[in-house]
Amino acid sequence: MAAGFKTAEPLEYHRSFLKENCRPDGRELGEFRATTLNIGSISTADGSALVKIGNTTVICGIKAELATPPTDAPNKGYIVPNVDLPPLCSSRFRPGPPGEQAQAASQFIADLIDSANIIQREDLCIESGKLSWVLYCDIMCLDYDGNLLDACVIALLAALENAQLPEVTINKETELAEVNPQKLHPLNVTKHPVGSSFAVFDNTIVIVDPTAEEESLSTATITVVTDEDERLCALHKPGGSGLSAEKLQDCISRAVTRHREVRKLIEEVLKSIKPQQ
Amino acid sequence: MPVDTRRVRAPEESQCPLLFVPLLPRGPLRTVAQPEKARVDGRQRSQVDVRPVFARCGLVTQAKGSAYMEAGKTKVLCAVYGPRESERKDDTDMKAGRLVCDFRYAPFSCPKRGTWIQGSEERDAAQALQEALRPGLCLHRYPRAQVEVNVLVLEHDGSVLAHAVTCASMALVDAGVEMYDLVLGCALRQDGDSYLLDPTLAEESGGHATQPEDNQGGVTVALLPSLGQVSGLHADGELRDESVSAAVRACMEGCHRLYPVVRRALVYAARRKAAPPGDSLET
Amino acid sequence: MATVQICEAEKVYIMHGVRDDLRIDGRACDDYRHMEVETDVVSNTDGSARVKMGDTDILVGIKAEMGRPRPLIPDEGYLEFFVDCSANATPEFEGRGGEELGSEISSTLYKMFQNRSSLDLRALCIVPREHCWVLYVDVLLLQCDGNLLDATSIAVKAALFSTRIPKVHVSEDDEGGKELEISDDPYDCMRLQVEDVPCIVTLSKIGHRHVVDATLQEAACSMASLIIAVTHKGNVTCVRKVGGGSLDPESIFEMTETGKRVGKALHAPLMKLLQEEEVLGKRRQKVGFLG
Amino acid sequence: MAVDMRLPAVRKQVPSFSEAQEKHLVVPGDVITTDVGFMRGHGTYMDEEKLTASVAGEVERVNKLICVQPLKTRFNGEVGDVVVGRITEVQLKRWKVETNSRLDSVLLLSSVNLPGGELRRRSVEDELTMRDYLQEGDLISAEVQSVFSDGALSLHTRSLKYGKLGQGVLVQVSPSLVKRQKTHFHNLMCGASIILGNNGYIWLYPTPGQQDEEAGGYYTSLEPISLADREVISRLRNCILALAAHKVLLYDTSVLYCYESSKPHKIKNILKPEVMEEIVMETRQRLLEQVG
Amino acid sequence: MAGLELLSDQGYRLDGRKPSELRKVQARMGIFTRADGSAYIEQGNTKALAVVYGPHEVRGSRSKTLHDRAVINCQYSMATFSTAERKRRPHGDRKSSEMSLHLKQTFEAAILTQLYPRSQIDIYVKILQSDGGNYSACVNAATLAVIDAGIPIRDYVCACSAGFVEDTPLVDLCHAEETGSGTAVALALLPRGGQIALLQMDARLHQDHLDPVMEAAMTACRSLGQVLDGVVRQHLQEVSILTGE
Repeated sequence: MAAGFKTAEPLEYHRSFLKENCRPDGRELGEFRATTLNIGSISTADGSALVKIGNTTVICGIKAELATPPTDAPNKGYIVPNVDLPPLCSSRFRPGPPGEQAQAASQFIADLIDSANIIQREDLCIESGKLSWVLYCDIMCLDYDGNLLDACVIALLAALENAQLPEVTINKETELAEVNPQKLHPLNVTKHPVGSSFAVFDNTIVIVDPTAEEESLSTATITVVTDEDERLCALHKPGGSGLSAEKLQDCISRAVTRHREVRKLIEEVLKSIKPQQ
Repeated sequence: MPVDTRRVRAPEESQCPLLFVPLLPRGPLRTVAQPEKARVDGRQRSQVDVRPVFARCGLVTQAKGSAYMEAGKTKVLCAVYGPRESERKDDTDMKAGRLVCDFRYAPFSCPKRGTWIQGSEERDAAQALQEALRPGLCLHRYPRAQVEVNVLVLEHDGSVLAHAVTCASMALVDAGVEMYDLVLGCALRQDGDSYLLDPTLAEESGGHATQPEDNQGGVTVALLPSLGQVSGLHADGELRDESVSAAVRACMEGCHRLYPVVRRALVYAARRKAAPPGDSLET
Repeated sequence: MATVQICEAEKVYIMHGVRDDLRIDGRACDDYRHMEVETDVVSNTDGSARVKMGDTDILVGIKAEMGRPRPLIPDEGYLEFFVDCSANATPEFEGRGGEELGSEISSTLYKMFQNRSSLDLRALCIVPREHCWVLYVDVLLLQCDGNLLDATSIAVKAALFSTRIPKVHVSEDDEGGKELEISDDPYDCMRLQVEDVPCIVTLSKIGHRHVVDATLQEAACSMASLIIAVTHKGNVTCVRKVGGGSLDPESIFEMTETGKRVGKALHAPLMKLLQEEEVLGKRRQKVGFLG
Repeated sequence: MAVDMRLPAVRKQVPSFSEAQEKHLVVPGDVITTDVGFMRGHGTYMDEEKLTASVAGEVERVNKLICVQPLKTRFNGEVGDVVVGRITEVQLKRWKVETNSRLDSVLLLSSVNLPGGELRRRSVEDELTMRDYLQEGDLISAEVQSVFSDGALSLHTRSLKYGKLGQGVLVQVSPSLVKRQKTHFHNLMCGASIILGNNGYIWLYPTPGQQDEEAGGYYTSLEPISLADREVISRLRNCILALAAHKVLLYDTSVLYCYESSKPHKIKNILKPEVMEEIVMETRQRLLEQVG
Repeated sequence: MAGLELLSDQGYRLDGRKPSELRKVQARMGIFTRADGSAYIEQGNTKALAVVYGPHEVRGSRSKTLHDRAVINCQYSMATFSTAERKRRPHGDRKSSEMSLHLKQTFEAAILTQLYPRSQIDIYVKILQSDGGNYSACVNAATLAVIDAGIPIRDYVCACSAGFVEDTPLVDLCHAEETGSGTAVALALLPRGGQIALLQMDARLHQDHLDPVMEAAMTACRSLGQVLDGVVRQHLQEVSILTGE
């Protein structure tokens, strides 16, 4: 296929592939890009994970800090996710405060943490009304080639599973917190949701794991998040063309299988780094 | 403080747990090794002893050029965009292109969590980076254009600016920006009469706690290796002047140690690019 | 940035002059312009100074305010620098035009004081972890004819010398709480030890030589400069290469050497002058802006 | 090295000579005359039939025309004035020149002598290569050819004495300090040349060897100037600044006298306040003697 | 501020002035060499600098060029150390922008802008020390700087503040009076013709009281005008003696 065609008529170019039930990068419509995972490589973070889905690269680092619990929930801690799309990861992002896409992604992750119940906020409380943990989950995109949300969810989950927090006690005399950096405890990750994203072409053709180009040419995108109990944790479809219930059902079942694949990957990688610790 | 509506709400104030570790020596997390002894990681004092370096080009596929570098635990990623049309039209000097540098620490890259908003330290580093790189670039080749260099520190374990310079110059080469020479960086920590080359974070912040003797400080040098010119020099602390000169010499030597590693990575990247698509890369 | 435009022939003339050690205004390469220093020029500050170096004119005001010590250094106060490159100096600085230059200068000032001996910050502590003095050092650029950093550093040193911080008396009440009482007697005050405060020497490389105290015209001929902050003992607290060019190692060594020599020599006349002014006290008519 | 640091000195009060009273000094709002027979010149305006000053300065009467000359102002160019200026912009068929006026002056391509002689026609190539003759930042000497309606000056360099300036030093003073004379080009006896631009821009340069070639061309020699010439130029520069600081009118004689008075002092010391005062005093004295 | 007696029973103000008395005014013209015009003024403890650049070619976007007169461009700013409590930014806040606009309006009324079509005149003022009447001090300093730059004006612009306390109009308010009296009028006047260049009132004032306050402010402006006049004439004489042959 001539390179000129690709740049001049990108949509037609893609359609010509989709007609043949395949995609310009050689994938089938329902095929994910190679997903790789690297856990715990950032030693300054309390937990970290680097995820690559094809070219898309996302890193998540967890930093825990101490704060007074919220006044309306004195027995809870905080989880503060933030998705950053720095100008480094693509020429489409500008420096400065987070743009629309980054804001939407942050909100999506924040909602997911609550709806999927990944971490019990009560577990983050150290002493009710006095002290609790704040988990800052900073997710940064290093290379943006589509399907940001899937990568973010995997990175977040793997980083949380990797995270270790030091033991904190409250000195009875001084009433001050004392941190013991030698004694580390893992977080209790209760649920393990995984997301799968889809792009819709010409209102009918559904492909999984779209690249950045596919995202921009598609008429709609959908992200489905399920957990290990095959429950639907989140369904995110920001506008775009409609989708039949049937197609949606297909997406959900694809998401369930994707969940199993990714879970297996995370567990394998976690197991492989365990002995070193 | 106005509420930032563009981000998920965080508690107004939270503190780094390290502040609550009892009997924490002031400032640093670990103390610097005794002057006469070897360094914590086994390297020698007052020797041009750099940490093992891993360098690779072309990791950010969306960028015109990119590079990733690890030196010990310090991890730096750099992406280059452009040359593209300059954003600042009012600039009087339109005959040469502009070099725009951005320097960020990932929030989790330091022992204490960083904020989302760019701090003054990052702005200073961006400025220093820009001044160190500019002499190496043929900017007059790109009138009315700007070249953007974005550096992201993923993990900070000392000598960050120095490695950022090296990493950025690799990314510039990867982007095909015309250059007179590479720009390599090397840092040094002066500790009394001895020095620690390519210091770790603990070594960088060490002296502030144990302060008996003077002559404490940090030096960062950027070098154009084949031209033998110094394009960047930063020193802070309190140094005797002869230490400044000696430190510059040691850092230059350190840069030359890096040179073959960086060259190998660049040659590898160039070969990979030159190879026709589909060919096996693992040769 | 405050710059001037000059043409190729003027540049060549200046460069050859530097080579011959005769600059346009007759100075040798390591000569400063005539300088005027006066302290206590703004009465509602705790310390202030104005420095004129040729046509470069800088005003520094210092205000001491009570604040909280930084968590990592609980037994010290701290300095905050702000540089206002105001439109008074040049219309280029109007609006946000001067911000870039201002933050560059202030970041150099921060670095220059980022060591233990420049200023004894422990003297600024009132109650560890709770109260300390924060010295807001505000630099105002009134006129600009090159060499801002050197002039600023001299003005800062002079202003610190003139700073008088009221004494604070700490008393404890019954419940262990601390009460602070700030003395309102103008003579019951604390002075700062400024002996070790460094001064900046900017060395501009022009052709194959370097000059100190470059005017704007000379700065336009220089591709690279070295900023060196030097204490009266000759110790170096900050070095920066600035400008778009590079320097060969030998000239860096030479420039450091000159920087140290010149820097050391700046302190003695400055301290002498500040003390002289203090001794004269009220007998001397203030010049300020009206004189 | 030299560091000269001192406390600022209080300004000396200027003794008020009686002769000053002879001058008619006005401030803005002062009524100069209610006589309707006069014509209103610059620095004045009509306020209900009264001729009123709008600037602070000295009233000048030329026949029926009344002007007020402010102490200090931007350059108000008139046809025939000699100016020194700096190119700020190269436009289509013209250069913009900064001449300390209220608007940038204009030098039309048709108002310059191009290499090849007076009668050469301007071609399209000339338009394209304008930057080869004069580019941004270059200094020129020129003459005011006409004044546009908005006050902008149109310059010309159609004489061999005008054109691009080579190596030398520019000194900028207030235009009101430059005395109007028959010629503003002088080869001073002390060994350097001076162009006293009416616009307050003064150009000091080594006296050219061959008069014919040097001026008016677009080629500038970048050969080093001898140290002796440089010394003279630097001394002159500082003397001019000293005179300007003390508001002495600048013309060949005053500059030369000041130069001579400065001889006992090192060049770099001339700008010290006490030295300035001393040599300017001496210059004034000599100028008075000359008049008297 | 309830406890503060702004006007004693004997009719004296906090600093011992009479209601209609100005603070001590000292000023000097031509304090900077690089600007076209400059001036410094002290009114009591309020100290201001003014610098004028121009008239010159319009900078930046050419679109603001006016074809029949000059553009007046003003920036008001305060030194960060000028106030009792340190200011975080010298300018850019709403108050400074408002002040800049007021200055622009004031000087557009005074400068003969139609003489300089397509040019721009920059007036930059800086408060070095603030003790009430910042606007007035800036206007007065700017007037001197404009005259120093040789820019034609109709007349001096003199500004003064006035307030109303216990049925008495006070002029040239200091900071304590400004905050305490609740009423402050800032007036800029071209004294010879009596034209008002700007009148600004920030607080409520009974309509019946406006006249006496205005009257007091105008009188104060006139006497300030005389002071400025003295400064200009002195300067004029000194310089013309020096320049004289």
